[in-house]
Amino acid sequence: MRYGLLAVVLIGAATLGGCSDGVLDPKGPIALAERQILFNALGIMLAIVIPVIVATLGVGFWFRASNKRARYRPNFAYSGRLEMLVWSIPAMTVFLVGGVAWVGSHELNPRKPIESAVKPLRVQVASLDWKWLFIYPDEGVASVNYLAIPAGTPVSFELTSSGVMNSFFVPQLGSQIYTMAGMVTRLHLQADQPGSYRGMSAQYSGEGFADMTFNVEAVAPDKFSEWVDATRSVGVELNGTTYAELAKPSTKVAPFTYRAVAPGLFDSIIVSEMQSDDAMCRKNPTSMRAEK
Amino acid sequence: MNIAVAVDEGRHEARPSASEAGPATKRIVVGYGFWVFLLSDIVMFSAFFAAYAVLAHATAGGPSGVQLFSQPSVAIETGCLLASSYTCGLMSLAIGSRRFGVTYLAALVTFLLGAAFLALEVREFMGMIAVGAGPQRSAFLSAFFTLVGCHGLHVAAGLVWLAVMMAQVAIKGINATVERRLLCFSLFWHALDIVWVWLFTVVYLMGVLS
Amino acid sequence: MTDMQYDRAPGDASALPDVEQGTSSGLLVYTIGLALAVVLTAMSFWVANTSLLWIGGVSLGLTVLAIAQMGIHLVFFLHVTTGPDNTNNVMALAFGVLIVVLVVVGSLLIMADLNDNMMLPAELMNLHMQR
Amino acid sequence: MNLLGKLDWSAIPLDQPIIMGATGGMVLVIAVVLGWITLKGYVPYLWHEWITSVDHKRIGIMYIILALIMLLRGFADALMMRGQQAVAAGGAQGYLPPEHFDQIFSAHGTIMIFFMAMPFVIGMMNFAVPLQLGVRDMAFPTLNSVALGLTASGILLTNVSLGVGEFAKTGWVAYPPLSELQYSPGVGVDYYLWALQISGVGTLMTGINFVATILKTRAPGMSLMRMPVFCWTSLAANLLIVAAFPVLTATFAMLLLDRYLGFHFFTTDAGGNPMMYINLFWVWGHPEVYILVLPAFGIFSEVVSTFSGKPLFGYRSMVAATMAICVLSFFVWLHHFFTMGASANVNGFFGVMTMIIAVPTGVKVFNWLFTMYGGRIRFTVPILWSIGFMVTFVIGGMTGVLMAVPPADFQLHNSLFLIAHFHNVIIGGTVFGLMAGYNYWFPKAFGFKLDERWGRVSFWCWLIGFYVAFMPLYALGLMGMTRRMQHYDVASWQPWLVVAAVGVAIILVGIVAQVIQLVVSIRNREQLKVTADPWNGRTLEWATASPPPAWNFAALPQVADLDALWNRKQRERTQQTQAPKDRKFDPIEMPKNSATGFITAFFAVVTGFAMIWHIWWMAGLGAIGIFLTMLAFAFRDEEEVEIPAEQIARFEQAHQAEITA
Ligand code: HEA
Ligand code: HEA
Ligand code: CUA
Ligand SMILES: [Cu+2]
Repeated sequence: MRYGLLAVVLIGAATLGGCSDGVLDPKGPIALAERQILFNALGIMLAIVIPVIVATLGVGFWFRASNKRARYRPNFAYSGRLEMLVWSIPAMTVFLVGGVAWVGSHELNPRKPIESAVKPLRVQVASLDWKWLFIYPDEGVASVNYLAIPAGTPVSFELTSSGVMNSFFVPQLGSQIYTMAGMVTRLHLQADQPGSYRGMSAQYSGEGFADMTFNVEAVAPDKFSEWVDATRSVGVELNGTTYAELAKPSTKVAPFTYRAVAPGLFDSIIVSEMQSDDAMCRKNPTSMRAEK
Repeated sequence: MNIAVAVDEGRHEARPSASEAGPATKRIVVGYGFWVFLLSDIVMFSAFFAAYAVLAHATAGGPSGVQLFSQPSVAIETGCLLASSYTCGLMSLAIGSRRFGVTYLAALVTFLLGAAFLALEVREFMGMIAVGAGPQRSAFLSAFFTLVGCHGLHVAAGLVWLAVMMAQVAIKGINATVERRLLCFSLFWHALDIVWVWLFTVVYLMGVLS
Repeated sequence: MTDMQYDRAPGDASALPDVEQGTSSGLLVYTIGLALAVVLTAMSFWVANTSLLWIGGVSLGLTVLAIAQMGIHLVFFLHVTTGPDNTNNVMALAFGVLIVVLVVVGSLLIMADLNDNMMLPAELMNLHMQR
Repeated sequence: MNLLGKLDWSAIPLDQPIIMGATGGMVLVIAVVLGWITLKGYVPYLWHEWITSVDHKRIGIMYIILALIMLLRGFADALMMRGQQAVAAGGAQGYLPPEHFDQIFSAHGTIMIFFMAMPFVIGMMNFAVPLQLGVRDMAFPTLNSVALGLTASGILLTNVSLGVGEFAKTGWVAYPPLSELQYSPGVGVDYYLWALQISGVGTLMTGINFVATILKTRAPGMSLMRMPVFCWTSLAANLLIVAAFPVLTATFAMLLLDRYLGFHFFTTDAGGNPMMYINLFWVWGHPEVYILVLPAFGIFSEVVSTFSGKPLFGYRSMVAATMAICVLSFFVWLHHFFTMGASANVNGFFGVMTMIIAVPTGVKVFNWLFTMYGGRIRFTVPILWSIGFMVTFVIGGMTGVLMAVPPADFQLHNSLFLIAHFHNVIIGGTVFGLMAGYNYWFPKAFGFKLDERWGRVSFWCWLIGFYVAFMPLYALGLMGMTRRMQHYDVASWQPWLVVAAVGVAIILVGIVAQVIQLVVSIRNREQLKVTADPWNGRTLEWATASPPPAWNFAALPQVADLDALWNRKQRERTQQTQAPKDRKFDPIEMPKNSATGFITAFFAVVTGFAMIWHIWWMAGLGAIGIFLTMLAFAFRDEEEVEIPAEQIARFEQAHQAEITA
């Protein structure tokens, strides 16, 4: 009992104690919905798990051999009614949580664009050894280990990797998604308020993994334009040569930006890892018989 | 061929059902254990099949099945295996009635057919490697060589096993142990045939469809 | 140990119905099996090569033929039946088949779905087709 | 051509004091133990009575000894990780550089799952299942010994990697492309792969052996529905082994081909597809966790019913739930990669399937509860572990179900919340179950009970330590801390990690108490001595002497119902029947000892080591050695020895005298 409670208390403490920077302190619609789902599912299950814990300890205590008041029923080994109950209680719970899971995975599908009147910002993400590259295709700039986004604007991510797998994750904004070489995954997030949010890789990727963190800087939309303008005026261009330089393994890279991005660079990162005619290309393999 | 009825007739009233009769005889336990092993082996093949099916189109610009597979050769290979399955069955019958001459003959034919199958397969592999379509060329070819090669390795192991068993028959005659092992061998050999059915269907026949 | 007539090992040729009366019927079983298997194999090869059939159904047809052929092998070569003496063998087989189907079909569906979702944009596809 | 392949002096990390210290210590301990054994002249005894033994009880005990040693190794790794994360906050790097830390968590996960939990579970089953079935041995005794040998080979290879070369730095799941040659050129991944391939073959043999044993060899009268529940859960676990391990073998074979021969299964180029590995790995991986926990469920069922003095509540439900879990566990594997980008339908389907497993599991929990209800519970150490389990496991199960909700998993995947979940179910489920079984069957195995007082101390330290060590991880996961972090920049995480480290220290006290318990019990074995049935048991293992003779039962027991022994005792009590004074005994055929297992294991180690270091000639010799061993085994003539009737009669008389005394 006290341990079951301890668990609840600890989780509760983490919630209320304002442990910032986490899943429990959402700053965008996706993260908010996910926290809601988390709590709802937890609540539904606690309704049955806590009684189970209490009953275990209670029954164990009451029916101890030394308790002369407890009735010993050595042949109580079957009861059709209880049997029904035993199967249906968890079944009902699962029915409820399962419904949440099914609906939730559709509502919060990472590929699903966020509905908004504001035109989304496109960002292309590449995980390199061991840093993050963010390309703004429409703005023509890029940054490393630093992601500036306008608050209140949906951000549409396309993600890939230069080699090993990573997982792009900003807990306060919501879902994570894997980045894989030669493939593109998609994700839609949004920050509601300006602020600075911790991002990282959530999939272990080798030696420099622990330092693969970045800051998401959500700023007011006009501030964002200013940032883009400022970025355009400093630094080097991201092209084949500078990318090759960047792609070399390195850790703890301090954030910096690129003045411009060579067209098609993101695409060439993707393809650089594959050699043509790959499984990925064949969306709908139509079987056509060879002419004889 | 209603086996159940045939057996039921010989049953005594007092006999408990099979599941209450106590430990089964050694022949049945061994046969069953080997059966379970075969099923697990087939599960292993299923993983290779899954990998092949997923990677079948990942030719990375290299040659595809249509360009590489030769149906006549596959048909001969299939014939060899099927015939060897049959002679293997004849061998089991010969063992059952203790006819040594037929046993050796059937085993020899089974062995030769199996060896012919292997030879054809090796030739096919060599041919493909020679034209630069080795397993390192593409994911498709990796999966192809692994799947088909794994079956080939099983056949090779079966041949070694058969040779050892014939040596045992020659040295020890057919006792209960040897008979049990030969039973397992024939199970193994027939199961390989089943795997091959799926191989030629999925790899060679479906592979040349597109 | 108890002698169990009605508990059988799979592939147990001596458990064939009238094996005591001689091997002629055992031989018959194997021969029928061989004949059926040959016919089915021939059909498979024909189906794959003919142009008489609608292309969309060919893969399915081949699959059905393979399943049938597997059944033939199981019954005539491995002597698996549904008799009560065979329950454990058949149960194990059913479990095995379930797992195999799950592994193959599940993997294929999952991987196809993932691949679809990670399709590259069309222009890019062309780009890397050319390399 | 280098005769020794890639092996040279630089393979030994002489510059790393921690590793060299650990290795040196280990080598020293082994040398001392071996030296002591040799000096005392125990070698022939060990060889004849243990190493070549094919007795399922001895093999089971050897499995458990292996598992206990690996528990200590795994725990040492856990201590180091907890220590590192307690200090490596902010800019601090701690005392473990990444390349060392990465090996530690990979080794910890691999060792704990494959070389601690698996052998422990298999050991328990080996010891108890044939006894509970009322038979004399496993279906294939020599195969059993070979399986033990191969498991030991895998363990040996993994531990050699400590001193010669390195272990994988890829996590225990070894996802490509990270585990491909391009990104992991060292021998670490090869150690991982060969150790697991070799021990995996052994595990598969075990699985086949148990399925055949349980389905084909049971005491007369024991129909399936009269089997003890532990036999049922063992059957389910072994069906899972037989169906799942081949997939792992195939998957690792593909990765090996990639690494050794340049194939392209999982590479990022030439059309390879790393997602395929992840998919196949978890096809095995999810059933695996039920392989670990189902036998523990069986142990709890035996323990709860024995110490409540009641039959298990809802036996049929229990059997149905066990088999349901067995089949369902193959429908859920995708929940380990919800975040890879599958469509909503796929994620949703696998999420719901995952939750459905909670239903049969819940049924089990309720049935244990109703078994205790109306009982007369004797609070011995095994039932303490069982109640601790029931309370702890439901929390872990609940957090599992939470992660089965895909949108929740998008946030929790790979976080410390996940780490907390699976330690919650593995420690609270499997390890607690194994501890319950260890205390429960120890008197059967050795003829004396374990000390109760130290057992209690150990239990409470474990329980409290567990909560202190792992509850903070739930919180940390929610705060956004991912797993496998060698150091971290968020200072506010540190206090929680320090608490977790304290928890591990409390567990350490529990482990020390456990060791003391063993030592004290051995010292007081005369006072703790027991006869056949110390717990007033219900199943057949308590019908024979403790420790049982090699042949288990002088005559196979006749079973007429569930809880065979209990009912027999009831009948004997009412009918006042006494065993006839001079029973007749028949001679018994027992399988002969065999060195096959040991020799096979030797050659397997040689082959594995040679393959890891690319010493091709040696690998060839090892393979030939294995083949010749099998050949020799196939040609041996005598497989069985006969135990004369007089010897059995003598044993039974002594045993009867002990009971009546
Ligand atoms: C069976 C599985 C198992 C078990 C029992 C444990 C037990 C423990 N684990 Fe384990 N752990 C894993 C499986 C397991 N772990 C896996 C799979 C991973 C993932 C690896 C990866 O990332 O790839 C992992 C990762 C992992 C991490 C890495 C977290 C991260 O990635 O950041 C940490 C961190 O502290 C940790 C801690 C612990 C601790 C403190 C224990 C303690 O509870 C240890 C408890 C101690 C014992 C179990 C020893 C007991 C000894 C005895 C009882 C001897 C008794 C003697 C006699 C009876 C004579 N584990
Ligand atoms: C013994 C081992 C064991 C067991 C038994 C379980 C049991 C369960 N596990 Fe766990 N799991 C692991 C070991 C285990 N797991 C490991 C090792 C990993 C991580 C591997 C890695 O990545 O390194 C993992 C990871 C893991 C994930 C992946 C998370 C991720 O990577 O993002 C998920 C997600 O669905 C999950 C779910 C579950 C569920 C739903 C159960 C269920 O079976 C639990 C069922 C039990 C209960 C629910 C409690 C009792 C029931 C009741 C009292 C009835 C009423 C309750 C309800 C209806 C809710 N597990
Ligand atoms: Cu991941 Cu395609
Ligand atoms: Cu799982």
